[in-house]
Amino acid sequence: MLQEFGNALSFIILAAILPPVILILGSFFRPSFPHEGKLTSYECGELPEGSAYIMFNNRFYLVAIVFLVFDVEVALLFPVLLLFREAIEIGGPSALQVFSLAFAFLGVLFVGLVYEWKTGDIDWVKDASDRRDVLLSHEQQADGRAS
Amino acid sequence: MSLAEFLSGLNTILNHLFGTGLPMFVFSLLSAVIVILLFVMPLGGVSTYIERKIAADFQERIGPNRVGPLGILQFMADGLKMFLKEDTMPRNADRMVYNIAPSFVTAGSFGAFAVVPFSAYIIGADLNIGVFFAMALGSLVSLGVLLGAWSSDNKWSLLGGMRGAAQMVSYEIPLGLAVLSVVTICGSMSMHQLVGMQAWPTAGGEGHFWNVFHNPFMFVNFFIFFIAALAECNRVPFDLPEAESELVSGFNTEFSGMRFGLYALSEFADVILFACIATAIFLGGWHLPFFDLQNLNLGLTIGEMSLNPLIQSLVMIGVFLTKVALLVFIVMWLRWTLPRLRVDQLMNLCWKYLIPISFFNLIGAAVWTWVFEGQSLLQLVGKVLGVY
Amino acid sequence: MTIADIFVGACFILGAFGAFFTAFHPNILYAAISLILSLLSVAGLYGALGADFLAAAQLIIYIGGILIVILFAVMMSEDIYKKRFFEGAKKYIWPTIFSGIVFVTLTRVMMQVDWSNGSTPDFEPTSRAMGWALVGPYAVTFQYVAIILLFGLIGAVIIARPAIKMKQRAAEIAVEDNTEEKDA
Amino acid sequence: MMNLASNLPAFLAFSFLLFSFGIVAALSRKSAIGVFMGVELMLNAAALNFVAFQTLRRGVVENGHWLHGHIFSLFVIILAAIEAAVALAIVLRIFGNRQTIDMDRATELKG
Repeated sequence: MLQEFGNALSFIILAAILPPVILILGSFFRPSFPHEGKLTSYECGELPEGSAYIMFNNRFYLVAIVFLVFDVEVALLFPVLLLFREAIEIGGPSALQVFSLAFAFLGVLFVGLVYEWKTGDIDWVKDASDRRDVLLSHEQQADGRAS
Repeated sequence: MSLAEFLSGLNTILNHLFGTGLPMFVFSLLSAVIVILLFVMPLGGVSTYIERKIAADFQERIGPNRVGPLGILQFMADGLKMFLKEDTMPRNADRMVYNIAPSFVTAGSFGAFAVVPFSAYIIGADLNIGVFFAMALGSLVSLGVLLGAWSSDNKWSLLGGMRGAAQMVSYEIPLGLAVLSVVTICGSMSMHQLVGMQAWPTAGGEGHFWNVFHNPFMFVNFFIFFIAALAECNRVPFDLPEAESELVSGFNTEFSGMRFGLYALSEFADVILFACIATAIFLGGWHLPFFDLQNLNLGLTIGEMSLNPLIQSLVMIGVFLTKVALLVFIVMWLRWTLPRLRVDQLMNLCWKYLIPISFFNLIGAAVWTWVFEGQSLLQLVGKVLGVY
Repeated sequence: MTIADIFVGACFILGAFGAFFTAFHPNILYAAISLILSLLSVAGLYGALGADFLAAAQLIIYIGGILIVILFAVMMSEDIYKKRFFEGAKKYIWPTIFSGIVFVTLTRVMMQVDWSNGSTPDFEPTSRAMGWALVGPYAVTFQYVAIILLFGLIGAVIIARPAIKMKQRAAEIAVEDNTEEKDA
Repeated sequence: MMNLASNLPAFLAFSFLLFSFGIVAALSRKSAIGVFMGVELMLNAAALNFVAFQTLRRGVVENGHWLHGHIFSLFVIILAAIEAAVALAIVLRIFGNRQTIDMDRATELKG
């Protein structure tokens, strides 16, 4: 086991140090003539407008949050469903135990997915017009607070 | 047996010559060097050539034909060119992040080759969490893409990186559920054991043939895995992160020279990696129908030592790589066949189709395993026909 | 001094380094990247302790999940490059003293215990044992986690939703205003 | 300190260090995300402690074969993920409402 960890680790380390090593090796051979034009960020030949560090689209954020929960679910189901074959071979109630626990877990999360689906939170909203009712109510609330 | 242990057999020769052997970690590193530097990187390079050649064939062009016979050395010329190109970094780029981002990508795509079982005797590291380990390392890629895109202070890059990260993390879930169903029916996560179970079924034997034909649910799951893997490697029709008609070059717009080369290479390595994993967990790895290669015996020996493992290994690697090449060809074929999806279609496909279907398939596969006690369709048919 | 010891030592040093910059780096993005270093070294330590499944879970959940979300959030926060999140050393004085006291106290308590009859990592496969524990003594907790996940999912989405929709509406209003100005 | 790999005090000291830096980050960062990162550090320190005790004090624990420490660490990681989802949704909400994630300015309960 320890040996296998070492093997896997050596793969990861080699793969991670590969880019720096190649780039440092290359720096002995490649030319370097920086000038203003090369160092500006590329915007199809136009002069760049402002910085790119501020742009953000919130919809990606919501996807990432939903992903996080399902990621945990997948990771947690691995050790449980790993046992399923073994539990069947043992026989008796253990297969039922593993099956019911694993799929109750999955089922609860599926409820969450269905909820997201029904409320339209995993829809990639093309424009806000199809959720106008929600927006209007929020706007009224905001107006009410302001006044 | 891992490749490092295989190589440590050299110690007997070294002992004979110099009276001393090398410590084990040298062989670990050596196995990593062999797999990554001598196998994956050249293969990634060759696949860039093949991609161009296939593209040319589809468009009735000739494609690269200058360097070497049929242009096959084109990838080496490209690599050399990138190696010698000037390395420019945008003035406003975040230097540190810009420099470390490629390491995450390569660690994710090259590092995961540690658990790919090329034959019954050659595997980088026979971890008992093999396939989970590959998935875990795969998540480093999305981090590298996001960081690299963000650090280069370019709006195209940022958009591409955001899309890339969102797409990769979303499709990790159907991918994980498809892998989970394999784990459910096989009861193991070690790549070596997963492949070992997919032998042609014999009477009283362990094998249940390729997982993709294990039951109808697994058949569907293979396609879910394949689609999710396409999205994970940003291949057409899921190449939104680098959609060249919209985003110039996507998340690697500002990467030039060898940095771009590394991104491109690790992307091809990713394609090969997912083809390898799909082959290993769904398409039976090195197993052929009707015959178990582990019984192959040509009776060749050198003195006392049997050459069987070596010959078997060579045949197994051949079979494995043939399947991988077929999958990679299909990926390249799709590139010239399918149009690109829109972002909303992409997310809908993931959350509204692939995830519910793979939930259903996971339950189906588990029920099948329970009802038929882990026997595959083929074994059941064989039993009915009285073959076994 | 074996390879494992060198690896563990490297993880300690890198992890401490990462944690230091997570706490003290003026730029929030660099703090997040130092956090990656810290989390990776903790994953490495899990591996060194023989917890292979946990190491992979740390990678897949922390690095591939939480950090992606954190980075999205960092990228959303305005003016990263104006370094306005660093309010000088003043704000750091009391927390640093407090955490120093915590550290010294914990270490002193640790020193008073006799740790001599410990065991060494045995590097047995852990995922099966963890699975049996999850369906055995921890079955209720396992289901409870599912429910917490469900609530977390629904709660997070409900909290995040109106903000997104309102921002979209704000963008729309801005666009409308622009067109009106142009028309005028 | 020759055998670090099975040296429980070394692991404990490391996790105390992580915990202390976590406290500093959580208490002194102005940005909500910085606070959150501090909390993550503290949770990691705790999870590492669980595994270190499980592995290096196995003989002392009752029913050690259930890997209680590993399970607790797994739950810590999972709860950290859920916490991340909710906390960052709150950060998003604060940002959406007042265009800043500065903790010192988000003092009103009324949004």
